[in-house]
Amino acid sequence: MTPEFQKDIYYHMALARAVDDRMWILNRQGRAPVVYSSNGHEAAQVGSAFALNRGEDWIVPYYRDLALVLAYGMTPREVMLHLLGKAEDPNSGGRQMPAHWGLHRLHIMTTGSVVATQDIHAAGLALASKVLKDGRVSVAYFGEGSTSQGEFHEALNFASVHKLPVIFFCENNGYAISVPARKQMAVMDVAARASGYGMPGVIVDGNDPLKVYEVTKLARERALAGDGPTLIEAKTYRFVPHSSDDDDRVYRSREEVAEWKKRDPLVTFEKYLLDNQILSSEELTAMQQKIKDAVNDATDYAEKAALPDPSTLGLYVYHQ
Amino acid sequence: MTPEFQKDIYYHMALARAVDDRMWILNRQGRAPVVYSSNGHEAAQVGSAFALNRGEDWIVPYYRDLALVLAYGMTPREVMLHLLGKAEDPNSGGRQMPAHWGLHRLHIMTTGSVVATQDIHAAGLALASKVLKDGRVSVAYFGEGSTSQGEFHEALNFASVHKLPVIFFCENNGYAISVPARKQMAVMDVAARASGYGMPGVIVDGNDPLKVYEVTKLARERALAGDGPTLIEAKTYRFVPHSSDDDDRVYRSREEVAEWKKRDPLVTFEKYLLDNQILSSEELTAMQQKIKDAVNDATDYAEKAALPDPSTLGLYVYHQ
Amino acid sequence: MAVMTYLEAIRETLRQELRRDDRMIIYGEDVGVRGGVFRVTEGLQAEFGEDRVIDSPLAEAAIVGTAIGAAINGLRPVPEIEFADFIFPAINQIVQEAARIRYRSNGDFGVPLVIRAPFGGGVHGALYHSQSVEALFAHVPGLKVVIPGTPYDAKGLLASAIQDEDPVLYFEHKAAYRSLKGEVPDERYLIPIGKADVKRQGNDLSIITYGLMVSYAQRAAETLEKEGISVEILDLRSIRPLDGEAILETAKKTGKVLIVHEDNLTGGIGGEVSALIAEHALFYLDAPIVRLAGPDVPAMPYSPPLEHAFMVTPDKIAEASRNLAKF
Amino acid sequence: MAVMTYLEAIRETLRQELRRDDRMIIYGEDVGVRGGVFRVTEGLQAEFGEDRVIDSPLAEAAIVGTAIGAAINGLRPVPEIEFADFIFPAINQIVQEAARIRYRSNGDFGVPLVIRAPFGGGVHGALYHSQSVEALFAHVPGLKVVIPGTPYDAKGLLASAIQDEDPVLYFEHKAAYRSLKGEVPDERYLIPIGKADVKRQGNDLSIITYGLMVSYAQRAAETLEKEGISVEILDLRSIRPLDGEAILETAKKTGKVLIVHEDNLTGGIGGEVSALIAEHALFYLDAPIVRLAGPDVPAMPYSPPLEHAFMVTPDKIAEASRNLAKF
Ligand SMILES: Cc1ncc(C[n+]2csc(CCOP(=O)(O)OP(=O)(O)O)c2C)c(N)n1
Ligand SMILES: Cc1ncc(C[n+]2csc(CCOP(=O)(O)OP(=O)(O)O)c2C)c(N)n1
Ligand SMILES: [Mg+2]
Ligand SMILES: [Mg+2]
Repeated sequence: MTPEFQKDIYYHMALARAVDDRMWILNRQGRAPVVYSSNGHEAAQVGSAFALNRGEDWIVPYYRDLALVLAYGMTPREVMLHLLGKAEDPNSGGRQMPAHWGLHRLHIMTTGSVVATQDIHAAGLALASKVLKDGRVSVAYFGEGSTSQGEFHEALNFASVHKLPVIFFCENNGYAISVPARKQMAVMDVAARASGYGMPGVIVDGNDPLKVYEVTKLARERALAGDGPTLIEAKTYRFVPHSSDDDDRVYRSREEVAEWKKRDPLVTFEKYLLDNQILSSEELTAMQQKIKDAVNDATDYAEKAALPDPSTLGLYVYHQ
Repeated sequence: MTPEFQKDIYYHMALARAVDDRMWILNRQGRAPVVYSSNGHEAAQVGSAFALNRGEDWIVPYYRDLALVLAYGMTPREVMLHLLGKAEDPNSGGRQMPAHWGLHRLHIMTTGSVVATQDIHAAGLALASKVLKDGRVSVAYFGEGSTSQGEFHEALNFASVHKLPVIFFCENNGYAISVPARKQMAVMDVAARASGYGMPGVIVDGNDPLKVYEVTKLARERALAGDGPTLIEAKTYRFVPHSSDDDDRVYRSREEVAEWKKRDPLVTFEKYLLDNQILSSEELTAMQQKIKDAVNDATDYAEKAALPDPSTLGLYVYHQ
Repeated sequence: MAVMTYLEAIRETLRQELRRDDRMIIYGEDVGVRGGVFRVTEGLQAEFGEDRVIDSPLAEAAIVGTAIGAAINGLRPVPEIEFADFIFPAINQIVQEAARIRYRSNGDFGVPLVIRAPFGGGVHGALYHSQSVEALFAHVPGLKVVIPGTPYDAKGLLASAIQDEDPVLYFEHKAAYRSLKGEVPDERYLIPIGKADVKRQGNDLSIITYGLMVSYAQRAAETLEKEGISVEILDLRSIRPLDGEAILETAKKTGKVLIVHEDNLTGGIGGEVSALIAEHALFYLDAPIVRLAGPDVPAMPYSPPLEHAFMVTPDKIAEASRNLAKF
Repeated sequence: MAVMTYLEAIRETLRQELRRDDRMIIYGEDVGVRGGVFRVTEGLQAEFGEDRVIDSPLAEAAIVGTAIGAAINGLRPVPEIEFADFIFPAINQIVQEAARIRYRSNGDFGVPLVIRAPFGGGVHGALYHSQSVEALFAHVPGLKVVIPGTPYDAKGLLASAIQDEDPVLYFEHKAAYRSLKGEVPDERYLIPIGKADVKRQGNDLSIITYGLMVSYAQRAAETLEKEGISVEILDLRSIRPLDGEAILETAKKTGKVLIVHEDNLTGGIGGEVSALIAEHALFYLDAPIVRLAGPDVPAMPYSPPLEHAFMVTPDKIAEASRNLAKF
């Protein structure tokens, strides 16, 4: 793995964190009604994205995946347009809540709010890839809470029976809003389910982007070789409430959060890059400036952009 | 296990086979529009029933479970009334298709046709048992095909998280109508899924009633001890088409059927009982006569019974 | 008697019913420690324990399906679906199982079960946190669908739903939770399910509606009163069963009917109400039966101009009423 | 041009479309080796291979959900749901995903997808093999719901559905499969979705209906003709979109409307049709708008007397028409 590649991973992790921080500020200022965050999940998301043929392989994200879509090529402007519900928002033209990603140009599948439906879509995208032999892999992203849904099960089973080129990527942060994983399932690991479908289940440190990159790369190769799906479980943590409407103090201790913060993926990866002279502190400063500029530019651009015209309410119910 | 107990198991297996044979005759004669059969599954069904507190524990059957409900105390008359859609049918008053069991008196949960919904009901019955401490265990019965449904997954997960006193009993006969198990799942055994829920998965020879009895008894004890659910997979075979509307020659070879017929649970268990002098040939003859009489009586009774009055069409949509 | 919000009325009723009947349990996603994402169940787990107020796995079919089993084995479950939008994974259990169990067993089994769910829009919820899903269930024999329009009704209808021997869907409008306030008696009382309520007497036209739209209609009626138009408001309270008698009575009385709902127009319950009138009170009508409803787009968008364009508002109701009165 | 059954017309259309477009695939439970439980897909796997006619696991959400993904990545999936009654596990995918994808992405994505399912009763199918489920979907913006009433229509509507860029539900009446026969051209032709068809001209009253009931209405109309009553029959062909123009036209022409469907009365599509007339053609009416539909019980029972009591029959249609004509 080249230094440039590692720096690029870091750049997108840091960019995501910065965009995310800005979103929370806009929320507190009353300029963005709701925020869903990838804060804490950056290593899992960016590490996996970099293992894919970005823009060509299909990703099927969920609302937690800001860092993922940035790593996949969505621009900060596009993210901010979406956050603020502007007409130019390429995800939905301001129709969906923030963090409901979708961009055909980059093969980011459109997503709704209903958890686990996307797992099946990824299998379906991969079914077409198998029939059309288009060389694409599809990746579904989801939280551990959503694995209690029946559709998670149906997706894994269908994909495995048909040996589809698909990866199921679980971001296990230990909570589904307030519900801890032990009330969600009677096993420690989501990956334990994989063997019941005849597919490998891989547990990876979700706070280490390089490890995530490695396991995703292997899963992708497996998929392309026609050996079928892989279930990856990235163990991670969200550092902020579920959304800006949530108050996480009710259901988890400040000590627990602090403990995980010690392993903040952005901090540890930055330290690793600096310690190993992959990144110099000058480069880091330049990168930070670039990120700041990008975030400012995106915010300004999006704030100035027009809201949708009410007369467009009825468009695109059907093909036109 | 007393000889009487073993003979009683045999009696119910033979009774089920005889009732089943009669149903097919009635079907061919045009007197019963459709038949669903337990033919071949008798050991799995009767063996498991005898491990329960019959009439007190809840069973949640599916359409394959004629032998099960007979072993649970439903009478041949009640079965025939149901088959012929008569007003007196205690399962549904002639409202449901044959083999849609349900009898509150015996704690046989009412069932529809939609596969796998019953798995969740069993978990729910058990949830009440846990809260009310009523000492009951609930058992869901289902085919291997139905385990592809999301609701199967949701049931196992919910039951395991809450350590409910429930047993999931899979009758794996290798086919879902025409679809062979290898197109249904990418693993050999349904039981392989259990570990993903943190519960034991037990494979048992479904053509041996005593082995089925043993594993069910253990699962029941586990449930009552508060240790949670068990998934039992009884490997078996259906000797007849899926239903009287099916033609199984399209999708499975006559050789395959003949091979399994060599292990007909009724024949092998009968031989075991005779060989081990648990059952004498006089007793057997007497039993066969008793069964014949019961089947004749049930057929006559049901054929003479009245059809429902059309004016009852609107009853019991709501409580009255 | 205290002044309460719609949300408080629901919470206090749940508390009262939990106290009254040991067999009642509540469960759903985040209802325990978190007290629900809207805080409707706040404090209930603390009072009644983890056995009776249960945080369940994230699986709606399991939530409703286990409630069916639990109801049959002696409990009185009152599960919550976190948002009405997320009821779809449970529709199989609701429609195919809960609704048909009494009928298919010829009365041998019954399912006393109340499913609560917040619905409706106007709160930046966009496509998946704003839906009105009631029409889907109003079509299904065996179900009851209750939608209160005031804090007072919220209490009396919820108590009735919990006491009912059949499955009841109880939809709570999100925008009503904190915006609607009213007097609510402390003691338990029951409002019969299936009886509509004349919320306002009038002579020139009838508005037939339910849920949040009741208060919107009231605001419109006040405006119109100043303009000399006298509006009668019939609050359906439940859309299955529909109170056919009350519907026909108000239609015959004023001869002009405006049906209002936030749910999408086509196939909404307004069609059923209109058809009842067109079959049984046609010759009392002085004007076409008019429906004002959410437009036929898939739920309401996020962005304020689009959300506003979707929503049925007091202004839009007043405008439609004016046109009808003029007819 | 050959005489075909309704079932054969569907099978031959599937074959023709599979030949025409490599991207089209069929899948579902038992559709491959077995050729479907009703034999609609018989012979197709043999001709097109296991990659294009696929026996899928027993999981309806997976069937529809993978079809959504496959459609977006370039295929034209035509999945089958074995019985319409078993579509409920897939409703989440149909309503929340397929129907909303174009809208929520502001036109960036689309889902060309046809879901075929046999529906309806009168074949000893009882509660779970007889249901009419169309009203649930007719309420959902983003979906189209097509229900052919003749072999000719079955072909032309199916070809249009497959060519459509949006998700279409295509419901086939089980009792029509082998009982309805008619001339069907060999070559491909398209019948536009959303246009109703006057199946019979008449003056005294209009029957508005769809599906199997079209042929039942025709039988009733023949009887009535002998009695001197002239019946017009409007076959809706699709219940979403509804052809409002054609509905109003026939209502205005005869002034008397009987709406017929097998689906349960309350909340059925009949209410919507009635409401359209009551809003836009009220003063052309000479009689109340009457609906004849399945009663409000959860689908039809098994036992013949009960099944018969449920079913809408040519006799019942004739009787209702007579009463209306007399009005
Ligand atoms: C079917 C469905 N039910 C409920 C919800 C409400 N909801 C949104 S996110 C969420 C928790 C998801 O937790 P998890 O899958 O662990 O993802 P995380 O947010 O932790 O990344 C819930 C219950 C939903 N979106 N969809
Ligand atoms: C949800 C649902 N989809 C489809 C069907 C139609 N169907 C009835 S039985 C059956 C096969 C079930 O196979 P399996 O579970 O293995 O049970 P078996 O009949 O082999 O005992 C199917 C597809 C159904 N009843 N329910
Ligand atoms: Mg989580
Ligand atoms: Mg099987």
